[in-house]
Amino acid sequence: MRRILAAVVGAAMLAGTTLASAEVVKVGIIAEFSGPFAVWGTQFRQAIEAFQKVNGKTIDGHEVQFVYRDVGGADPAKSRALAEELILRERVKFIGGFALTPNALAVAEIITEAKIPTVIFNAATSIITRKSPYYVRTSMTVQQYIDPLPTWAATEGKMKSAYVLVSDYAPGHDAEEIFINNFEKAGGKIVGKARIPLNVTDFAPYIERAGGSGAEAVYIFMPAGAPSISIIREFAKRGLKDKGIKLLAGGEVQEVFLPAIGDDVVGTISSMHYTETNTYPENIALRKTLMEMFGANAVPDIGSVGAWDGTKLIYDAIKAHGPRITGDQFVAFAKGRKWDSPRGPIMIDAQERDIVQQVYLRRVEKRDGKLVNIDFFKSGMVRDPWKIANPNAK
Amino acid sequence: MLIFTILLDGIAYGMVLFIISVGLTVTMGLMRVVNLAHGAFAMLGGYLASVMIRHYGIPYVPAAFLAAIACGALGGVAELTIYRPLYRKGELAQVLLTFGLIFISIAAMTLIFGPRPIDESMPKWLEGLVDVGFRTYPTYRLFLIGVGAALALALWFIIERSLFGARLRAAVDDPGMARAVGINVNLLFTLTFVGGCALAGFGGAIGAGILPIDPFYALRYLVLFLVVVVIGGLGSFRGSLAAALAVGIIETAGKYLVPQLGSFLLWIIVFGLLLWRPNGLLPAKTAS
Amino acid sequence: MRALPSREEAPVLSIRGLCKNFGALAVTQSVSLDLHPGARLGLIGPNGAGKTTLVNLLTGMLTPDAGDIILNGEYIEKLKAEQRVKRGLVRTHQINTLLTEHTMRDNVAIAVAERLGYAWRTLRFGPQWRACQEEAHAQLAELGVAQAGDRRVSELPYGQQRLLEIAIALALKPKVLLLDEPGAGIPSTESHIIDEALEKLPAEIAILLIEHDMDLVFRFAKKITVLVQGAVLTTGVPAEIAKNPEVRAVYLGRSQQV
Amino acid sequence: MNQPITPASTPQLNLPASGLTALRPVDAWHLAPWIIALAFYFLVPPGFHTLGTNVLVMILFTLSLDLALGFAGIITLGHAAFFGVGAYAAGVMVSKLTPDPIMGLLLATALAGVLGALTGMLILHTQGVAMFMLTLAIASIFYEVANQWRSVTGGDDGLTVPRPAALLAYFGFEGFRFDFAGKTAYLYALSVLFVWFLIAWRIVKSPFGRSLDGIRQNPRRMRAIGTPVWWRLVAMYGISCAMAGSAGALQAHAIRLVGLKSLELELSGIVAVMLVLGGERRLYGAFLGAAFYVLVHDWAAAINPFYWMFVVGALLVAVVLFLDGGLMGLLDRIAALFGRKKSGEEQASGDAK
Repeated sequence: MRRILAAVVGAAMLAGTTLASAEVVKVGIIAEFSGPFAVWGTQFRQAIEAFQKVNGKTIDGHEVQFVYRDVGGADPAKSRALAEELILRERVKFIGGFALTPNALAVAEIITEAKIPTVIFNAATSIITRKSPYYVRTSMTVQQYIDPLPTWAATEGKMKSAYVLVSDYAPGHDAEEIFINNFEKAGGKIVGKARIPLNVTDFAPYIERAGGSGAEAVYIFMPAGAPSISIIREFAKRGLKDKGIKLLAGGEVQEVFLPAIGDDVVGTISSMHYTETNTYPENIALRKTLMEMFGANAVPDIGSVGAWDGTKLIYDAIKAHGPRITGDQFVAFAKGRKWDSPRGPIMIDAQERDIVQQVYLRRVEKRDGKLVNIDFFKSGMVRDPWKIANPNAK
Repeated sequence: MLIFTILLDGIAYGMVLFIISVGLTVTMGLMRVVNLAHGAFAMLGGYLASVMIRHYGIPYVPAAFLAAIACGALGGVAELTIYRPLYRKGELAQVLLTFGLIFISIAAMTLIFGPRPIDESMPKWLEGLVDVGFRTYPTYRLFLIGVGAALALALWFIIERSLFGARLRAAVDDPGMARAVGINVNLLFTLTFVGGCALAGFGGAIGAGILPIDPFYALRYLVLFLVVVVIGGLGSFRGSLAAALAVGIIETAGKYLVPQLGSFLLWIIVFGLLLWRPNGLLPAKTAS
Repeated sequence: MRALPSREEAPVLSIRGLCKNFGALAVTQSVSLDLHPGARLGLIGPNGAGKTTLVNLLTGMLTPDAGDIILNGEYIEKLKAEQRVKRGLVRTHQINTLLTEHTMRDNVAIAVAERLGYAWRTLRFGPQWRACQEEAHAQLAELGVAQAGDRRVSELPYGQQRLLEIAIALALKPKVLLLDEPGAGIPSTESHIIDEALEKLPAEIAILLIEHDMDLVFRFAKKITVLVQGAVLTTGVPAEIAKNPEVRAVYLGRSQQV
Repeated sequence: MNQPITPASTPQLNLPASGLTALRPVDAWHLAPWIIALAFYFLVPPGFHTLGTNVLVMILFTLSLDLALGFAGIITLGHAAFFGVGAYAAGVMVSKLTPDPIMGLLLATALAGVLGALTGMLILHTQGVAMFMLTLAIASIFYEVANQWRSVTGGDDGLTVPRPAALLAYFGFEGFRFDFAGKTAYLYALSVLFVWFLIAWRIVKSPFGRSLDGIRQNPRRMRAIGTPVWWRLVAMYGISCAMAGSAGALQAHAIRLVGLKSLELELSGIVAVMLVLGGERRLYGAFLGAAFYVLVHDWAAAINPFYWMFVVGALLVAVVLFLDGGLMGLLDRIAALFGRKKSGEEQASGDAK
């Protein structure tokens, strides 16, 4: 016990002295590296490493060091403790990461007090960036990337009625709200909806009900991974696909998940702010670097681009303000900034510090034996609809 | 018609639970080992079958059987090396060690196969729909019901009608007495454990369409398997069948009829049942 | 705590018409017994005669279907096992039922603490626990095993574990003591230690001795009750019982075949 | 075996002095954990105090499990339920009722204790697997309540707890404010742990604690000496749950965020791991086990967050198979190796058993 403590204390002191003498900019990454959401952590890390490979590990001779911390799942208490640790023990200048909203929300108070800018690579609940002036988001919000889908479905898609199935958690509720609002506004009819508890594994009953409702389309919103794979398989196995009912989705049908779902998924329509098959030069660079570094199976997803752009924003800010950049300088730098992302042109909203970007509608197809998403519609620049509808909510 | 759909869905779900849990009920009843890591064998079966189908082109059903054999073999090794020293230890030690095995299995599967769920590997002939009179119904689920029923029948025959089964039942009732009348209990333990793990592997492989395989499988469904075993009564073959079907049907019915209750319903029922009958619905031992 | 002289005449424990059925099987059929202070009653009967059931009914492990158990004028058949113990009805076990991780003395001391109701007092337990230890030591000394007081029960020889069963029971200061086969499992070469222990039992305690070892019963008991198929066959002094042809027929004869 | 049994062989009874007032110099090691804990406060650079607080909270939680599981033998896989109740109760107290941390701590402790005793009344007449499934069921029901009762608990977003008032503000003393580096929280947690440790110490040494140790070994025997087994178990379970609630409340005050994780099966499992790792029924085992686990996790997760589960899993298997008595058992063996006969530790362990 004593020895362990001595080692811990010693190591800390060592770290303290090196910090004082070298110009190293540390960026703490809080993400899910273990647990059911471990995919996110891996994708973040690979994207950051890919970015560093392309752009170098130093900026004007100053090293940028990433310090990874595993939050292990939806664990706000741990997320907060990790943020505190990164700020106090590692003396990071920036924090990044966060796949899940609760983990991102948990650090609001700490980063405000410590004035540490925090770049959100994925967590998609609208309210987050209002909780601290030091949040900047490079991913998306749920309502933002869903926004064009219901409108398109009811009009050009010619779907008159829809059934809405969402997971019973905050992002699911956001998704349900925007889908139903926009769909009805565009003249469509919602014939039924259900909220599915997060721990459900057998989706047959929900799909059965949706199939029996007479809806022409079923919209789903699930956490990516096992549940969304099961529900899409069930959709096909229950014959809804054969009946001609359209499946509308989002993050569930990112390219990384398609092989796991199988050919059942072909024809699924989804909206997303990033399509893996797009031909922007930044995307080609990202894909190429990932495959070079992590093998042929490395496929970028929304986590990858979120992390890539977040890292780029931090790099650019350090380039502009040097290694001693303050939190307020960073936020000022980020506000209103535009750049070309692998997903296309993006911008950070000058008021909300939230991302503004295009949204793409895609269809899953099989090309050269591979399941991929192919764009068929591109929206204009979309601001987060929730923030527009709730200008003063905190 | 809804009631028939609920029943079919519930039974298909219950059959998967049964195939995976029946091995656990026998080991918990016979060896008195609280084996939380049982689900890890089911998960392994799912992974192995998927690898065989996708990388070696082995057809679905033989792949499931081969996966079952591999899981059985591994179970045998585990019984001889890890579980045997556990029999003499208390429940707490058993809970913890097998909890540790779950952690190791999660880490190992993440390392080998990555954190994502594995790819779909269902054959074409299972994908369609079959007309069952009042509606069309997924072939896959009918297949699960059929396989489950066939396995239940085979197991019933082995346990109730064969010499091995007689010895097994005797040992579940009273291991000391079984030893005294000359049954090689150690061998019986190993064989049973192998059988239980093989069944779990098989269930994991063919049940992957309902319980998708990913590294967290063993932890995610652990409580579900335990509920089946404990509600059915430790060591009770009939009990585990009844409990698996009951859990399947109750969960399914809950989702159809009162979706807002979530898993409250199941837990409240489990809680009530265990208070009412701590030894399960159909306990194996007459004396409590 | 001691039985008052004025109650000498009244039985300290009486059993009236006790019945218990397991399904269709009547394992206890209208059994009636009286134990007076200082009684030394032996209870014998062939296997399956219902001796164990009777002990379980008396101690509260089973509830009777009919009949009364009266301890010191109080009907106790509805009371829980531990409440009967608190009122002075104490048993030993046929199979050692001991705290094997504790020392011999702690086993007794815990019983003393329980009798004195110290369990809920945690503020000044130090001296109290000392007192329990001292009393336990004295109790063990009385039975002549105090030198082993610091040894863990799991390390003790079997005979001493049997004595510990008795020591724990005595530490509870019983009015009625049910000795359930105290000699069980002890090799005949060592049976004298049980004899010696039984001789040292305080005279005023009423004792019901259930025993397979006929020699022990006939040496110790002043009266013997014979139980057959759940019912009392006869009661008498040892000499009568030994001569009783019915007893010989159903019991002694059969036991010799065993 | 054929020793003559005569009163002449009766030895004098030499009892060691009992109680805290009678500690001898060889017992000075009892001070070691507290000296280390205080030294930690003064020596480590800022940023480590929160880690230290986390260790202290987990020690307290593990200690609570040692009472229920270690001493009383109540096999529970749902102890996190009461940790979570304490944490949520303390959190809600600060945000809705009073910012005073002590009041929140007391209320959270009481609530967890009462809920523990009530559920204990239902489940403690069962045994073995049925009992631990029931504890699991209770924890799952608590979890579902917290998950669905978003208006109070915040659901999966967690409950953000405002900064509590200074520690002794109630008495007009403003010196102990909860600071950003968590130094006050550390001292606060240490004080609460110390108080609970004294209570636990008294409990296990008292006839009450000893009777529960007896119930764990042989409930039949305890019933036969007149112990109301069920009531004792309920009482001990209630105390243990209250203690777990205190640990939860401390965490709520220190980290100021309560998540659903604090009610999950995983936490119940981890606290059992800490207990067995340190050594059951040793009180100090909770200190070793929790400190070791939290520090190793902190270290392993920093080096490679991907596969820390390997470390935990292997550790568990190794402890169960090869390390009876956990780290405390290992210490005993090392002490025995150095020939320190009858060291204070061994004696303490003997007493505890």
